Amino acid sequence: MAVKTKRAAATNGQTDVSFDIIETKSTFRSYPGDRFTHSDLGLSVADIGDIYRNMLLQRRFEERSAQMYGRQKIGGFLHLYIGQEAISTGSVYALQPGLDSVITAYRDHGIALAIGMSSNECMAELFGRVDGCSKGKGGSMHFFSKEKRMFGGHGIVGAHIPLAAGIAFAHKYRNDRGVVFCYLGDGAVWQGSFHEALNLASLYKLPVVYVIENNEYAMGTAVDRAAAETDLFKQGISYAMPGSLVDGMDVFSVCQAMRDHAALAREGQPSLVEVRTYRYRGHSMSDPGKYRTKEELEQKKNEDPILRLKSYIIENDLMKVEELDVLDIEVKAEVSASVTFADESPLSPLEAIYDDVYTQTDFPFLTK
Amino acid sequence: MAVKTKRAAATNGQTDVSFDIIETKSTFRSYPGDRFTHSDLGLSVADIGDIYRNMLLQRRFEERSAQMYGRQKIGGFLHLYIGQEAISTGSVYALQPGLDSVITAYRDHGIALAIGMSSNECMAELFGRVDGCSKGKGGSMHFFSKEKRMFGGHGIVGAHIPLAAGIAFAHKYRNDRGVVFCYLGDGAVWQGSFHEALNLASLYKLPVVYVIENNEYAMGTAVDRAAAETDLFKQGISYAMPGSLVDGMDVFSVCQAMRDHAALAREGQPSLVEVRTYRYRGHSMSDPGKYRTKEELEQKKNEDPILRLKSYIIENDLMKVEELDVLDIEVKAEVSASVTFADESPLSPLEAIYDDVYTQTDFPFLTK
Amino acid sequence: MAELQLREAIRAALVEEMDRDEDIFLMGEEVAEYNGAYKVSEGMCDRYGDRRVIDTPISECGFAGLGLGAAMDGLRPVIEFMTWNFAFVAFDQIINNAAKIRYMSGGQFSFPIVFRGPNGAAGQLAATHNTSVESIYSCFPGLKVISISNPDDAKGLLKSAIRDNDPVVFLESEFMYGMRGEVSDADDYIIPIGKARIAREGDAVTIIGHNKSYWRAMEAAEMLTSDGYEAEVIDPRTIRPFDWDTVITSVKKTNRCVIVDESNPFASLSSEIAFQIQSRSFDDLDAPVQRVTSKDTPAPYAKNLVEYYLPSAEDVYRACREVMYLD
Amino acid sequence: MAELQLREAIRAALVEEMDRDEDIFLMGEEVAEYNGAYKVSEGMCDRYGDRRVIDTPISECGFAGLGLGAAMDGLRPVIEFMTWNFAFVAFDQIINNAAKIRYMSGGQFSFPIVFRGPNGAAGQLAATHNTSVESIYSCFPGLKVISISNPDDAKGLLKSAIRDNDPVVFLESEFMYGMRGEVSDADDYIIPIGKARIAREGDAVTIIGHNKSYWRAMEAAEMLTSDGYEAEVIDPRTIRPFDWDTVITSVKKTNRCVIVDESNPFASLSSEIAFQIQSRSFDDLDAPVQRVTSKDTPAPYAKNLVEYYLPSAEDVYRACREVMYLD
Ligand SMILES: Cc1ncc(C[n+]2csc(CCOP(=O)(O)OP(=O)(O)O)c2C)c(N)n1
Ligand SMILES: Cc1ncc(C[n+]2csc(CCOP(=O)(O)OP(=O)(O)O)c2C)c(N)n1
Ligand SMILES: [Mg+2]
Ligand SMILES: [Mg+2]
Repeated sequence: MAVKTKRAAATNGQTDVSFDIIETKSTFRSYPGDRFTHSDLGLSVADIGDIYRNMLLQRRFEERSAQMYGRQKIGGFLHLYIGQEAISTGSVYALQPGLDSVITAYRDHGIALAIGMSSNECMAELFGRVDGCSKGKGGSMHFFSKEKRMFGGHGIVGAHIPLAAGIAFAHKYRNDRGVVFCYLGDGAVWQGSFHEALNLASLYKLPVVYVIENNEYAMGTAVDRAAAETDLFKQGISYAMPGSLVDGMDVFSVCQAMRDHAALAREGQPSLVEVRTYRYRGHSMSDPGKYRTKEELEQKKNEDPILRLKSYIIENDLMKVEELDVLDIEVKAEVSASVTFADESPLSPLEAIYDDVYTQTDFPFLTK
Repeated sequence: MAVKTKRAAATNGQTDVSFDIIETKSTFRSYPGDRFTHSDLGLSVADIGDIYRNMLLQRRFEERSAQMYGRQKIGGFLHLYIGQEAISTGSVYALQPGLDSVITAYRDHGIALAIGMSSNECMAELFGRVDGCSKGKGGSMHFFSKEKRMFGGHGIVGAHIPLAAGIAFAHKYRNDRGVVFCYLGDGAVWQGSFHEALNLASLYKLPVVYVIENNEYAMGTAVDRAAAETDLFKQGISYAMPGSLVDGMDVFSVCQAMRDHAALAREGQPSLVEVRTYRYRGHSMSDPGKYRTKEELEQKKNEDPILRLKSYIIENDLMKVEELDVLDIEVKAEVSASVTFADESPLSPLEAIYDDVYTQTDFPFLTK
Repeated sequence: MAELQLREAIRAALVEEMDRDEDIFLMGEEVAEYNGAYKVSEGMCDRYGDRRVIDTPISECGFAGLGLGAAMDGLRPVIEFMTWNFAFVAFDQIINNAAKIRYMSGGQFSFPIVFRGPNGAAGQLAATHNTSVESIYSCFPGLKVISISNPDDAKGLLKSAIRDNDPVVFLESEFMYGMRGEVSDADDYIIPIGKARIAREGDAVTIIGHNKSYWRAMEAAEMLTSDGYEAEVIDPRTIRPFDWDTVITSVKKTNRCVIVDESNPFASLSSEIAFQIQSRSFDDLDAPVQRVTSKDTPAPYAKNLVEYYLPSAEDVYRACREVMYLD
Repeated sequence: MAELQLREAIRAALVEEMDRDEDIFLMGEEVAEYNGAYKVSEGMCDRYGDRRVIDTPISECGFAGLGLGAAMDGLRPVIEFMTWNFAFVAFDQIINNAAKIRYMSGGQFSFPIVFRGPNGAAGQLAATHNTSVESIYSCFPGLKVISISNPDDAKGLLKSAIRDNDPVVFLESEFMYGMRGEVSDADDYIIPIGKARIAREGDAVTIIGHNKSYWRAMEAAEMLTSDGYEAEVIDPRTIRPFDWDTVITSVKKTNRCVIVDESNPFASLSSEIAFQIQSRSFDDLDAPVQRVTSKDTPAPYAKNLVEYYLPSAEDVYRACREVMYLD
């Protein structure tokens, strides 16, 4: 960032005095929508099918879990990702499966399914069953998969941001060239943990990309009611971190941006990406959403990342409508099967309450 | 801050694609040393004498307390402010006594004496006596004066930064046009509380000026070993806060800058000031200071704010050397008297341990 | 007497006090435009405007500290934590600033502030969203801690807490916000801090329970009645300072005591009560003091495990029979 | 046996473990170039370089969380807090992440991490710099808590803590860093977590004390010897899990117990020990369990008040005589 100094005149109470003016300039990248084609990204038609299917899977999985929540098969909070699927899928397409790591907040179904966790283990978790990805101990907010390097699912806003720096630290320490994508909400930027973690990541040159999923609201609080500076990508300036602004309704834009940022991270340069997106549902199941207008919601629905990709596929003659319909049917079947699977998965035995607290298996718990 | 967008070409793995470039510009003020004269600031010769005397009082008070620490009259930590006196005195000259408020960290003797707390109550506090400004309950790190609107003296790094926002909130709530100066070290910037408080201050338009006393080190850690971005004034960008960089070895520069920022605050615009200074002593009494070279220290001593003001006074024929010597004698006498006062002040009775925990006077403490 | 929901009783206390004293303001996440995550503050932003009912970003450390600064300078903030689980990011502010600055300033500055919000179990929300914090905050001299179990106490005690000149940790409950109960409509209804309530008299066993656990205590007492025994049930209401006299007097009568507390057991309120009872009425005890707490594990998500995790009325009943040597 | 300072014993444990296992690293404020605020890590940066001995900014929440993330992915961090007082800004990381994520992930991720640093009173530093945290962290299932009183235990237990696959809160003492003591030079000297040490046998009274309080317990025992009584002194060493068997066996022999703990009294370790003793050996107690703690106030600055604030050997001695019905 360049610093220029020049003389300026100003007035104070007493007399004319002059201070200098320091000008600083920062540059960021913007990845707008409709800019990148699949061939720009080197994606094959098969890839496009996968991407479409993956986004659809998240959508249908969540629609179904909302239904199951209504039937009280699922308890606690259920935060739906619907509308944001281009981010999970687009970014997962930019990482190296098995090597790279992801971590997110409580709105975690999308990332989990994108990174390859099965609908079965995810739905069983929502049902609180032993076959759940967290054995029914975590629920909706706490999906984990060590195998997929999905480090959770975290319910305390901002608390996972330093963890991401630590996972990146481990990648660097082992020198395995892996990188971490850490997703967080626009609301999480205002936790102190964000500030501390980003400074540490930059100071230690950790291979991490922080991705702010700016869906315009934190519960009922619009970004401009929480953020003194609403261009969240500018937060990077405080940490000498490169930053980008991305259209989160276009899966190609997300994918391109995340590839570029993953490459930076692999070279030891952490960075910050603000992805502008929208959540179509309430914050959680109990939110009536009075803080926004119907018009706003309807307008945003026109940008639906799945419909948008569908139009792109059709317009560019990549696949036929019937082929897409087949995918839809497949996905629905997969989700239905996951409901059956979850429903048939056993409850944990009660003594299992004492498992998984410690690795030590004979830990002496207090019993009274 | 202006945002410009332009098209740029870039290369990724597959093919040429283009993202846009967003350029942002920020401007800050710089208040260099030797720029402002006392008449620029509208200061009379009497004012200059006061300013000189005040800085000298801090210096001599601390030299004497270091001595008393050696004689074990003072316990705990003792963090000396020596070298930074232009900040306390210069900024206090920019505020309205009785209306405006100050709050700082544990290196608090300077601000306390600058704002008009007596040497007696300060020395007695160091001695742990009933006549201490905190009745001997706080010690060196915890000087308080409700009367002077000095809100402490705080030992947990960063913890007072949100308090300052709250005091400013109270000024605004009461609409009394008072402002708060909140001093913090370069090391405190990396506490999450800084980030949260500055965003809140800016969001609510609170009348507060955050003053980073950048003395180059946090204990043994140089700024560039703690801060990914070492221009600390740029932190303001994240909070849409105006910022300035000030030469903290020139009391006039500090005073001018703080007047300008106090004026901003009084109009409801919080801001951030980075003052570059230096601490001549160790972090606390036990610090051998191996992290810096003798040369660095010597060089910095040439910038001594008190000597600098002295030269200015002499060069500009404002006062005679003899007049300054009289001040020196007065100040020494005042400090000596404070030692006698402190030494003669009684110890607290042991039962006083239960006082001041609660306002409620009959609070039932556990006794076993 | 009016029948109010717990949330309405809390709101009534807030409104009465804010009407009375212009220095009181309410601040927290979603308290204003959203009308409160749990609708405690419904309508209050309309009534007082955004000067006195203030939404915050998700910056608990920041706004807890802001409230403390405002209190230091004489305002009377009520800070809502959406739940007490989220206050751990503000822990330093509460422990090192709220509880200690008055002392360190030699009594110059005080903190007429209330931190309030729901505490403890809230169902299938898993480990990070189910912590009971009463024991932790009660450790710290400088704080007062109140935990309420019904609308009447909620109103009377919150009004006291707001008027108190010391920092108060005020613990509510997600599960109980919708619970209805009679609330005194006496003018300016105040319940003093530090006084337990004997909810039910009896001589067979003393059961102590606060917040949700109070209801488990009452249910167990009912079960004992069917067995022909009358339990004395005490709701401490204030955790710090604790009303030892009421408890000790009761134990001297019943000679046995069961404590119900949703906290994890180790070094918790129940430990302290047991310490005090054995210390103050050693010769009166016919059986060891017993406790019924949550399991000594984090809270699980699965429904069956959550039910097993929490103290049940059955558990309390069994513990009572045990200290009564009935089984 | 070599005579080492406590800080040297801790360093020896760190060095032996870091030599053995490349996955271990040390991180904290001033641990590297400055050689440690209290010189515990002196020379370690020279030995291991800044890849493994890492200075941090004053960002406890950030670097505690960074350590936890690294531990989740298999590294074995040792995180130094300059003192435990400063860990309150990282409280959420320790409580909600270290203690609970393993559980919430169904056991997939574990946290082989040690958080260490000095705890409790450190002289005239006033209220914010003198907090004893053992009771607070011990509340939370998912954590282990160790508090050491001498160089030998420091070495043996820190080595165990570093090898343990669960998160350990390891509590040292500013006041004791310079204290010398014999340290076993057995190859790979390990003391198991969860085992108390009977420091002195006796039948007159059981005195329990850890960290600095252990020394007050020993001094009081000496005073009792002059009176012709032999106290049994137990250093629990591990606070969570606590070695109840050793304590209960002792109390069954002595029939009385005094606990010394520098913490504030309410809902503290001493409360829990009293609960357990009355629960497990009710009929063996000849007197109420007594405790000697810091006063129920914040810590003052003035020297005379600090001395009055902390538990003294005299206080312990008097409490022993009281439970022995000698006065
Ligand atoms: C520390 C903390 N404070 C408050 C909450 C309650 N809470 C849960 S989600 C949420 C909003 C978060 O918004 P954002 O970060 O934008 O994520 P989004 O829900 O939009 O995905 C809040 C306030 C919490 N879980 N943790
Ligand atoms: C939260 C917290 N962490 C660590 C410390 C220990 N500590 C006291 S002062 C200090 C250095 C602060 O440096 P800086 O903010 O630059 O202020 P300066 O000492 O230079 O005035 C540290 C690490 C503390 N008091 N609080
Ligand atoms: Mg959001
Ligand atoms: Mg500094």
